[in-house]
Amino acid sequence: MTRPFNRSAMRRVAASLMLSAAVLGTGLTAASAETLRWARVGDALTLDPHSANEGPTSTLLHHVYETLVRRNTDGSLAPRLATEWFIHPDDPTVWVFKLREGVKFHDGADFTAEDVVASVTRVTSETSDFKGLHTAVAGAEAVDDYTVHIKLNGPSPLYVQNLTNFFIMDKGWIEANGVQTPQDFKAGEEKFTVRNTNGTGPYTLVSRDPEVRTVLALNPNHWDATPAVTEIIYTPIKEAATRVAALLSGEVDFVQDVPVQDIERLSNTAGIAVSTGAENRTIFFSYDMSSDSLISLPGDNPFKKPQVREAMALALDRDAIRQVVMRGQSVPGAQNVPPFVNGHDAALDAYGAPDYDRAKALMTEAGYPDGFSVDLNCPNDRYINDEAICQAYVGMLGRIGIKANLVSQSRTIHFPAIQNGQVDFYLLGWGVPTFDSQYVFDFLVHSPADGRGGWNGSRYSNPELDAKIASLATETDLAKRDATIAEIWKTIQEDRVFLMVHNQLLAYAAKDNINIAVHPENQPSMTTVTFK
Amino acid sequence: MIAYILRRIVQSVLVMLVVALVSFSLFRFVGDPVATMMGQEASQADREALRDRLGLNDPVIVQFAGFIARAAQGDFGISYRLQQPVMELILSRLPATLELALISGTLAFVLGVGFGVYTALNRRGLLSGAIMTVSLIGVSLPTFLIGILLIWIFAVELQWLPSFGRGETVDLGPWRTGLLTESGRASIVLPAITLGLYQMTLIMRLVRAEMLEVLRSDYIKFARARGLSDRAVHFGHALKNTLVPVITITGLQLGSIIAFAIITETVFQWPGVGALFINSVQFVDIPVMAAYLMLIALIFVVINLVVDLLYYAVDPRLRVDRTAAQH
Amino acid sequence: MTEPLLSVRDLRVEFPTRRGTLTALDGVSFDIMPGEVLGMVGESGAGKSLTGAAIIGLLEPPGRIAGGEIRLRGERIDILSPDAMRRIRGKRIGMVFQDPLTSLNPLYTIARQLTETIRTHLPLSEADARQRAIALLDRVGIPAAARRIDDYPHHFSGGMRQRVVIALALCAEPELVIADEPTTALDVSVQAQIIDLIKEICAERGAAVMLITHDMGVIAETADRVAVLYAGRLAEIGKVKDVILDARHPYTKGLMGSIPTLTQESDRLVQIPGAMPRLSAIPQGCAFNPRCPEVFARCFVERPEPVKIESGRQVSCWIEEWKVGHG
Amino acid sequence: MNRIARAWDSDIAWSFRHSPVAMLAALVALLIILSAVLAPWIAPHDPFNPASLNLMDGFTPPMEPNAFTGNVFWLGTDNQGRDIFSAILYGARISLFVGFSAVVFAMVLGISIGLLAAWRGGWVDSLLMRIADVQLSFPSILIALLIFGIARGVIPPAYREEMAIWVLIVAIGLSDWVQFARVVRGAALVEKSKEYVQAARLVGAHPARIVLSHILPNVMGPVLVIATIGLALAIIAEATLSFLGVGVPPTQPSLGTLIRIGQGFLFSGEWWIILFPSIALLALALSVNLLGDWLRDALNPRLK
Repeated sequence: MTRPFNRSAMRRVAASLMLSAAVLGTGLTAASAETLRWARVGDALTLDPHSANEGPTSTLLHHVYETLVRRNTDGSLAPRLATEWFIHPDDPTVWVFKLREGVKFHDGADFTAEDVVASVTRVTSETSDFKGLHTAVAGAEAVDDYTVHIKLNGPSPLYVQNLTNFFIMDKGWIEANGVQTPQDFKAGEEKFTVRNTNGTGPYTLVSRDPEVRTVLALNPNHWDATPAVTEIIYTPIKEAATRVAALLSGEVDFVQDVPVQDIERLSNTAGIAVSTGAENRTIFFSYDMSSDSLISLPGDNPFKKPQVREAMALALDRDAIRQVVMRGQSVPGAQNVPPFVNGHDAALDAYGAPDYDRAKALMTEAGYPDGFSVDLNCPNDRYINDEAICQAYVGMLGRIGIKANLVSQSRTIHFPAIQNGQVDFYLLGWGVPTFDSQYVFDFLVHSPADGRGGWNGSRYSNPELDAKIASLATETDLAKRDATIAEIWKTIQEDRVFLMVHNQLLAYAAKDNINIAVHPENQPSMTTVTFK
Repeated sequence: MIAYILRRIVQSVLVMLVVALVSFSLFRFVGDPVATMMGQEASQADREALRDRLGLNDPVIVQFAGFIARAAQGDFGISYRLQQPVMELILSRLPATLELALISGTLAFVLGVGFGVYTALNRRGLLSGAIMTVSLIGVSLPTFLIGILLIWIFAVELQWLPSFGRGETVDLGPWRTGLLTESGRASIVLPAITLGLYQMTLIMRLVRAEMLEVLRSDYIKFARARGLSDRAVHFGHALKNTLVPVITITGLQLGSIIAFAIITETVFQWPGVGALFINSVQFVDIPVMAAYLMLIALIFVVINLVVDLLYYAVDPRLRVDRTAAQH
Repeated sequence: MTEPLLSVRDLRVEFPTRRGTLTALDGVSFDIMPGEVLGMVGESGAGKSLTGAAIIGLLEPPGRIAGGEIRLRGERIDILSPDAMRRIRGKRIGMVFQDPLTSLNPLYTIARQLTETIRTHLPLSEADARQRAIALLDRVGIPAAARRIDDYPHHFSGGMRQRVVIALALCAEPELVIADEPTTALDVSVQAQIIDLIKEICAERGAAVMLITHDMGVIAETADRVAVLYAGRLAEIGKVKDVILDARHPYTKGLMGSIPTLTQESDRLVQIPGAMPRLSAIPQGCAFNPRCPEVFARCFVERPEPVKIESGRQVSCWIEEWKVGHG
Repeated sequence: MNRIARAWDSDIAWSFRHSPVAMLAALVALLIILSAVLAPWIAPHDPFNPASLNLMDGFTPPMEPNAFTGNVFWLGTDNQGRDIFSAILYGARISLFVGFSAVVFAMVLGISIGLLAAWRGGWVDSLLMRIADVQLSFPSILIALLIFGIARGVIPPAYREEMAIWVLIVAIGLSDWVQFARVVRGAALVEKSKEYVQAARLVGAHPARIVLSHILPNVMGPVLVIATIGLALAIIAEATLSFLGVGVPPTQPSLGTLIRIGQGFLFSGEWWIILFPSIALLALALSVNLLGDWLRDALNPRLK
């Protein structure tokens, strides 16, 4: 363990500042080997496990709550609270889960099939942000203490893929605290579950100060192997420079969101190691392509014109963004799905060079020779250089006459605005925890109805496509299903529902005595961390 | 004396009422709470029901009375952003801000008075000139830039002091303090300097100006004419007379330190009410904004009252008309 | 003839300003005999107060003594070190300022200010100093001195405060008291009392008085001799009786016209048309030439030096020069 | 008027000629103000026109050719390929525009309120001065933030960007009027009781006329001092608000925004992005502050 501060240097500065040594002390306590001080840009939005389907929130929750299955870094599924799962031999619409025995919740309650049933009920209720993953669910049934049947509306061979962020809560605890429904995050609801947890996970919640720090301690009764990290201090640090400074000065051990510009400096710093890898996440623009009138352009909607959408695509210089904004830390593409997800098609993902002349011609053709003016909503604390990407694109759009007014906001405002249909044109990132394109379709492409399309900010609505998307859930013939997926992607690309920018590459930086691998879903688990 | 205090208290209550009105207006008229709490797809009936439930259909005066009654009990509702009772949030962040404000305030006062007296007594000295120039640079450098500079030098390059947060904290009942741990004490150094520097230059300039004014006064001239030593004149007579207005103004500055902490807290990721407020402004988290406003007003009113009493105690002339004594 | 207590010779006081050096006092010479009351009269800006300040070494910078000498019992005091000069102030030369309301430090009790001064100059214990202070206050006519000594200045009326100031000036038994317009700021009804007090108490202690005033009436009633200043130069000096009855300088003659208006507050001499020139615009030759009713050619060319016309009587006027030369 | 003219003729000019610091400060301030005003003509690029930017120019170090485009920029470029030198000129333009407008706004407001208070007296006076007292104890940055927050709630998102700069001006201006009001009220109270004003009133001269012709000239000195120091404060307030991310939009960076952007590149070697705008901001604020300081001393002979 390196000591973060030099003691004699501390005294010198103390003396020079004319402060008494008593006030200052003689140095900082170095973290003990078991504590991992983890910094990232933002905090979990809530601790309610079914309230916000959002990466950082799930990442933190995975340490406290557990899922039935977990995903290995290669995309395959591994047992967690479920030891076995299979489609019922007699009924293709029923999934059978055999549960792990002897697991206890943090409050001491036993983990049983009833808990899974209660959790299914909760995650499918109206205020759940994950209900889009469970649209096929008709009901759950506890067959015995350690067997659960989840009944679906039709056969759904891939349903289990949707369960990697499905956290199991304790039935008794739910009832005792009256939290049968998830916190309504969009409406800013306050609930007991927002700051109190009772999971089965490897860590228990010690304290939570939203946006300040969250402390987790090892759960001594956990069923799995004891991890090396026994305490986690999770600190959101919004300012990139402060985050890097904290690592450089030794105040944190692990920075999950390393600004791309600092990768080089950190790599060259003794005692700090940087690891990079591809993330299961695409960054894309989208726009309201169905309303007749835009919020920022009342009475008109240029995005309805295919030529405008094509012109906007032609104006996007992905390579420049990769080179300058991302400093090479991205994989540009044209299909809004990461390469390792089922349904990715290299042909669809190929992108061309920008063509501003052609784009301008298309704008004229569409009836906008002088362009138009519209708001571009952008988060500034979620994705790598999100605001800078938007800003760069504003410049590119300017060259074809589109004046985009950048409205750059925190994700806490940006996301509800998209979900509430209050944006015309926006940047969003999307990861695919199921490793299957259906996840993208369900949330981003399907019309906002039937529990699907919750993040469909483009308000794209294609009944024919909706039907195809709905069929995916129950299609058992995988070859046929893949063909449908390819058809859907073809239509999406033709209609230009998304303006894909790139796949994010991740960079983690940590003290070099800490082994931590980049997680493709950017959901690193501290249980896997080892010390050198 | 009693009448005087009573009068001041009544005035304080009036000030609080005015601030409460502003707070309430924020609540009531800025950002429709119904629109904030419900999505686009909510039906008209749902909206009406919510309006009714929130009491938004009552006469405004009734709503205001309700607001005051709730505010008096510390109930400012739930933060739109953090889904937590506002009062709870503010109380949990307040110790961090108060510790920072008190330490930087003390730093600013001690150094400010020291430098101010020195530069007033040695008006034409080289060092005085240097101090005055540096202080002007201090006033011209925005706080955030000073903070960045300090982080860069002391946290990153020299690695002497932490760059963010409060370090380890210890809970003393509801009060979470960082002053009892080494890392907590080390963490407060840079933010306290950043926050105190500007206030220090202000106090220094104020002390210098007041002191020069006092040194020109008749009673100082008369004290010299009586043959008192420079020491007795400067520190026995001039300093005390200088400090009377300085203390009152500095007392009021404490309120502004708490508010100026907004910037410092942002730069240093200091988990206080200032950082909470700035995030709330960006989010238009009205309940937190309103409560913060009331809190600052309350602190102001209390400090004002204390300063008044202090003034009453220090200045035998019992100048009741404080406004005339202020500058 | 006895040695003068204070002897001023060719005193020259200058103020360097950005537009060149202003000469505020030029060639002023006079003596004060032990126990004598010398009145110093002139309009505002004539240099009366400056003379007093120069004597006790409290010229405000950048003003400085540029020439001449000041002797106290034969010893040069204008070239003493600041510390040596400080020991003379209050101890050997006491001073009473114009405004008793501002001459006392409002934050300290009368007792504290008196004992502080006494103990600076006399080797007394705190208790003895206090006894002496009470006796002094009693002497200057403060009723119930033993009780009131612990009051603050603002507890006293203007006249009472001036009595306190006088007590302060006298508390170390000085040989000379410089009273700079001691009654100007006071109510007309108490002016005479204060003047009487000064005269009486100084006589009693054998202290000489330099009484600075613009009021010829006060001079007439109080002083033994009078010095008339005009534009920083001595116009005429002599026994009060002589000067009043037989003013020689045209300016003094005009001044005498103002005696009957004893009760009238007037800083201007209505009898003489025009105003005293500003220091930066003193005309060539005799400074009084623009206003002088008896002016003639030489007055515009050469400056008249003081002419001794009889024992202790000097006039700076070409007419007198001419008379002496032709007498 | 001739009072000002006379003052200018004599003391001020003299003191100015003999204060190298004041002259240097004036020179620097003038230089920055001039180049800001003339930015559209002298800046090599237009950093506010996103369409004119080439992203590939991004992160070019000062005086070195860009690796891809070969373009050379005096002070380098930022992450969007904006020429730092041009951005500073335009940024200073915004800072100064906001600063001047806010001060003028505060001045007009403060003078009006001060005169009103003095003229009406009675409860109007007490009320206005009480408000001033209360407001004075709320730091300007807080009031500005509050106004900004309110504006954010009231102005529809679509107009926020256009309104941002005006919101900023109003926010800073509203937080700064008290000083003006106090000085003007004090001076007006003194003048009000003077004979000529009473006489003018008796003759039936319009109060506004009396005020404008008699009282205002008398307070020009202190008002000028407050305005100068207020300008420095406003510039810093604008930079601070922009740094906090509540100021002008990122596509139209002011000096504060540039510093905020540059802060992200403090550790990655692109020092020029934060350094040059910081120097510009410091030079501007310092020179204005020095001028204000000098002006205060020059107009207040007692302090000499």
